[in-house]
Amino acid sequence: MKKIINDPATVVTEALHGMAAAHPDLRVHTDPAYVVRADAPIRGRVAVISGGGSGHEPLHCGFVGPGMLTAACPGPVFTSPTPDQVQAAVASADGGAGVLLLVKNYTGDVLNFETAAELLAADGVDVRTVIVDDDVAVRDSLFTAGRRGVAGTLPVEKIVGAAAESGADLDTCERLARTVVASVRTMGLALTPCTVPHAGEPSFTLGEDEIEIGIGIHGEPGREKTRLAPAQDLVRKLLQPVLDDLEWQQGDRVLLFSNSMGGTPLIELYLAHGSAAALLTERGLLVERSLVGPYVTSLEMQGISLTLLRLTDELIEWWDAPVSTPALRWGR
Amino acid sequence: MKKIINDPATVVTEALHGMAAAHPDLRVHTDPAYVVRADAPIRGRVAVISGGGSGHEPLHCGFVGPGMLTAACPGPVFTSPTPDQVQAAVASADGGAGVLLLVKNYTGDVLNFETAAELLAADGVDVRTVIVDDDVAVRDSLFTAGRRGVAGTLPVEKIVGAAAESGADLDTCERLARTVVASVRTMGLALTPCTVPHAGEPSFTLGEDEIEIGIGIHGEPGREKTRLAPAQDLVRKLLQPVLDDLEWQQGDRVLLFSNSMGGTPLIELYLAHGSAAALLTERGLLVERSLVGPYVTSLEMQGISLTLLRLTDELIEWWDAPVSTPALRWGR
Amino acid sequence: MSCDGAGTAAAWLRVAEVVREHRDELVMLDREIGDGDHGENLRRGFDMVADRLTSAEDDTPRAVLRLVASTLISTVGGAAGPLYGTALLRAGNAIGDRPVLDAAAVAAALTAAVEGVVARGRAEPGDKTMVDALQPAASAAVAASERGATIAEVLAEASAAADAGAHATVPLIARKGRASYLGERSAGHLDPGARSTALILASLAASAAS
Amino acid sequence: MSCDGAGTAAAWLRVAEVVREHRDELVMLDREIGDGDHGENLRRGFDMVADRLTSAEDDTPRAVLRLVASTLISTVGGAAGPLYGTALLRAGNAIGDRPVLDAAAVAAALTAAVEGVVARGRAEPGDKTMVDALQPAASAAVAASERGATIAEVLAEASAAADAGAHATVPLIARKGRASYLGERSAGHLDPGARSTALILASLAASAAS
Ligand SMILES: Nc1ncnc2c1ncn2[C@@H]1O[C@H](COP(=O)(O)OP(=O)(O)O)[C@@H](O)[C@H]1O
Ligand SMILES: Nc1ncnc2c1ncn2[C@@H]1O[C@H](COP(=O)(O)OP(=O)(O)O)[C@@H](O)[C@H]1O
Ligand SMILES: [Mg+2]
Ligand SMILES: [Mg+2]
Ligand SMILES: [Mg+2]
Ligand SMILES: [Mg+2]
Repeated sequence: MKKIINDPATVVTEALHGMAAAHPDLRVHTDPAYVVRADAPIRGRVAVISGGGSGHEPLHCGFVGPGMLTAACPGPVFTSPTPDQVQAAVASADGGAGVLLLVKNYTGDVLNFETAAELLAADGVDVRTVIVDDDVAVRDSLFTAGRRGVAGTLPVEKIVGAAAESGADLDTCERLARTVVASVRTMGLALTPCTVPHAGEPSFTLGEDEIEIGIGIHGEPGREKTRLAPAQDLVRKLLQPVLDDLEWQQGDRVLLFSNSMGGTPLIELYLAHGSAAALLTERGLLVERSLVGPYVTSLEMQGISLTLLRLTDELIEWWDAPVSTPALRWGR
Repeated sequence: MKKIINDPATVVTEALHGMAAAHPDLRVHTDPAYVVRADAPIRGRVAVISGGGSGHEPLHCGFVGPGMLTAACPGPVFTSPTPDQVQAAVASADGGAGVLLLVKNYTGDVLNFETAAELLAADGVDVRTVIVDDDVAVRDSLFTAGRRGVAGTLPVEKIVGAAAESGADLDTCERLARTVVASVRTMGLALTPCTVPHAGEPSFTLGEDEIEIGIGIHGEPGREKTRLAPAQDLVRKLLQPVLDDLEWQQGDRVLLFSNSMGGTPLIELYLAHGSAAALLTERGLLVERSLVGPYVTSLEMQGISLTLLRLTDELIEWWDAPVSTPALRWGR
Repeated sequence: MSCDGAGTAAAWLRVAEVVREHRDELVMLDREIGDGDHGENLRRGFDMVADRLTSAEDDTPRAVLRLVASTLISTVGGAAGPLYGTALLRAGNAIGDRPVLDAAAVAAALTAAVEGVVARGRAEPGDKTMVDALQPAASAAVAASERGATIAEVLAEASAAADAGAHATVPLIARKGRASYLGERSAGHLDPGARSTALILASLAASAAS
Repeated sequence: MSCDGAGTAAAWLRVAEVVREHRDELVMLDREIGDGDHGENLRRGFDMVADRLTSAEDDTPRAVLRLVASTLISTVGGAAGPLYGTALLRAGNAIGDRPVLDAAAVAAALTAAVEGVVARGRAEPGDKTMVDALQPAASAAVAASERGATIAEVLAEASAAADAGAHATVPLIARKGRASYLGERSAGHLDPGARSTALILASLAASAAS
């Protein structure tokens, strides 16, 4: 295992020290670990809080700031944070207008945030939870753990964060979060595995011309091992299940979010983005907004995911609204 | 070789199509290849133009936009662009107030930009060239190719671009570029090599606990193969030659730019950044500005570079000035 | 071993050692069908348990379980943290404030533990989770205790049942937890949470027998 | 082969084939001490040269060289593009507008080519660059032409000298170009640009002899 670290046990804490050094407009705590915008709590504004395992950077801590998350709780690498982290984050972010927890759908994340929410509710905090489950690689069913939350988490955080920033109340923020969750779908693939520092070994092995299709974001293998193919075929393989999963009309407007799993060169990501945009245009969809970059990652994994969000005027307005975080910044 | 591409020969062109789809405020040309901000030429403003081999994304095309580059010319992967690209970029960017070419110091880049500059001068364009050579891994001498231009190119482009945006004239922009070049130093290391699409094989090989110290940004091996070490030792190994190369005073203000070579997880990069900031503080320097991310890359290479820029009030003002490009965005 | 608070604390200190000894094995199992952190999650949690138990004064068995539970909840994270935490909170409630445990209390504690895990995680037997080890362990404990077995015998039978239940997860296709994302590819692997449950019960049984 | 414009064009069409045949070898050499693109850069450039030469009407030798030069300048990039481009522009100027080449003109062209490369790249013999192949080639050509050799003989001697010069770069430590960044680690490798110069001259010599 080759990593720029000192000790697997202190990776998250030391990275948080780096965040603190780099971003003076964030308050960074390490025990318990959470990151909160420096001007929080903001009286009368809904606090939007997320969190999850580390190793997906910039998700979530890199999205803390005006127009997006109020605070975020980083767990150990690929391990959900604990309830006390969430409680501490809420305590420093809660401006009295309620708290919205945005949680990716993994058993661990759901259980830990659920525990925190119960304890917070018992303390009288008005707390709501919305679960993000955008990954079409996993068949949904009442009898399973359900779909995973993957790159679609970013538009949920961006859009709800923008609304909260503008003063929307907790009901509105919750409704908006559910709307985005209902309108966003993702599918990903991996060319290489990744290595969790405390595991020391790659999460799976792949032959020189093999890829994993339908991966999550925790270095787990996907649904299917298949042969590497030209980029345009890979893009079609990712977009088809996304397109099949929601009902689309000719002329529907979409956000196309081409995400790198961490180790994919930007030149390949842009190439895939161009290919995906062309395919969507062919199918009669309007690519009205784009996002391209390594935003929801699995450490150094090479691979990409493609996310489609069906846009409405309201969602476009919140998507375009100013945002000022370490990793996502525009407007004003 | 595992890459999300269709054909090594069309990688750059197809990636430019993706840029065009993602960034409506850029004009993207493919034959010859160059990217220019959509509102160019801007009457009375100096055009700041750079370029170089592809594979370093977001450098340079991702830095085109208000407050930074007016245009950029992407060559084939790791190969400098040709003079006709530069001429075409200048033709669409020149607002009549002169053109500043920012060129990384590689024989190929220097010769091709030099050829373009000669042809442009013959056409009556007021064109100046500033060479960036910030890499302390290479010993400078009159008898060699001199130092390479690496990550220090980013602050040069940012600072000069901000001045040009505010209406500074060509002399001022050129002087500012030379000031930044004289004040910026970089050193990098690689944990893994990268694979150029048309080469098909990794650029070098490294054992499971070996790293290359003193690399450039073209996948070339460094000055020295050495053992992997804890992050804090690696950071010291990179910063020491940077600190030795310029004269520093206690209390000097610096920009610390921790750059990923492409494949290094952000969590490791932040960890290194924290370690570097602590070491500089210990040495009596003030880390007044930070930049952390994959900005000047070598495809999927895992590794980092650390760049120090000695700051003055003037440089801080231009660094903080608004910038709005695909990859660097703040202010306004 | 005595079955008062001090004995309970000693038994859980031994569990913490066992978890450390098996950390890499649990990481490896979780890498195959999960995300490779189960051993590290439990190691982190039980290291803290060991810290806190040694510095805690003597107390009732229930207080010991509450301390272990709250420590796991605040340090393990992942799925296993809240699940083991809930299991132990419920187990503690089931034994009440009695200063010394008996066989029936142990059986009741295990039954309450399964119920807690199922209430939180909604897994059914056969879903390839820790329930597949814990559920047969509780049943075996109840049967043994009703037969009038000693605490050591109750835990020995529970441990044997947990071990069998864990190994029976190998052919299963996971329907809960991360392994479920793999669909059919999850078959052929031992569930890491079932394995850690079996390890914990084996350690408790060994302590009771000593 | 005739030494008029058509013959010159035919000879450069053959060079384009040779470059394609040796693309991978040149990539491999450049990967060792450079950035692995030399073979691909020249392949891209000479493919375009081949396109343009076949579609170009017959012309003087100088016009052919100008076309090759400007094509290489606008398609090769890297260090080799402007260097080979300048070399060929200067070579063309040296031969002037004569419709048919003779031995003295070829020697003068090679001499002008070296001067052009040195003027642009400022490399000296021994710096481990294409100059180490081109310089001895030009000297050998001048000597042969002064001896009264034929064009074929002049190019054969130039080619032999270029090949020897290229191989003599192996032990050198590079002082120019990318390989110089490696310092002492550049020793033990053949310079890719010197190798491509030798290949081009070998191809021209073979064309002249046929
Ligand atoms: N819904 C559930 N009910 C019961 N046990 C579960 C459930 N989901 C997961 N588990 C157990 O948790 C174990 C994984 O724990 P761990 O690796 O620590 O958490 P995570 O899956 O969040 O990384 C699984 O092997 C399984 O036994
Ligand atoms: N200053 C120079 N003078 C002469 N030849 C040079 C010089 N610099 C580089 N070269 C030649 O160029 C070759 C490399 O060409 P190429 O790989 O196409 O360009 P780049 O180095 O820009 O990738 C070297 O092998 C060397 O022979
Ligand atoms: Mg986990
Ligand atoms: Mg090159
Ligand atoms: Mg796990
Ligand atoms: Mg090269």
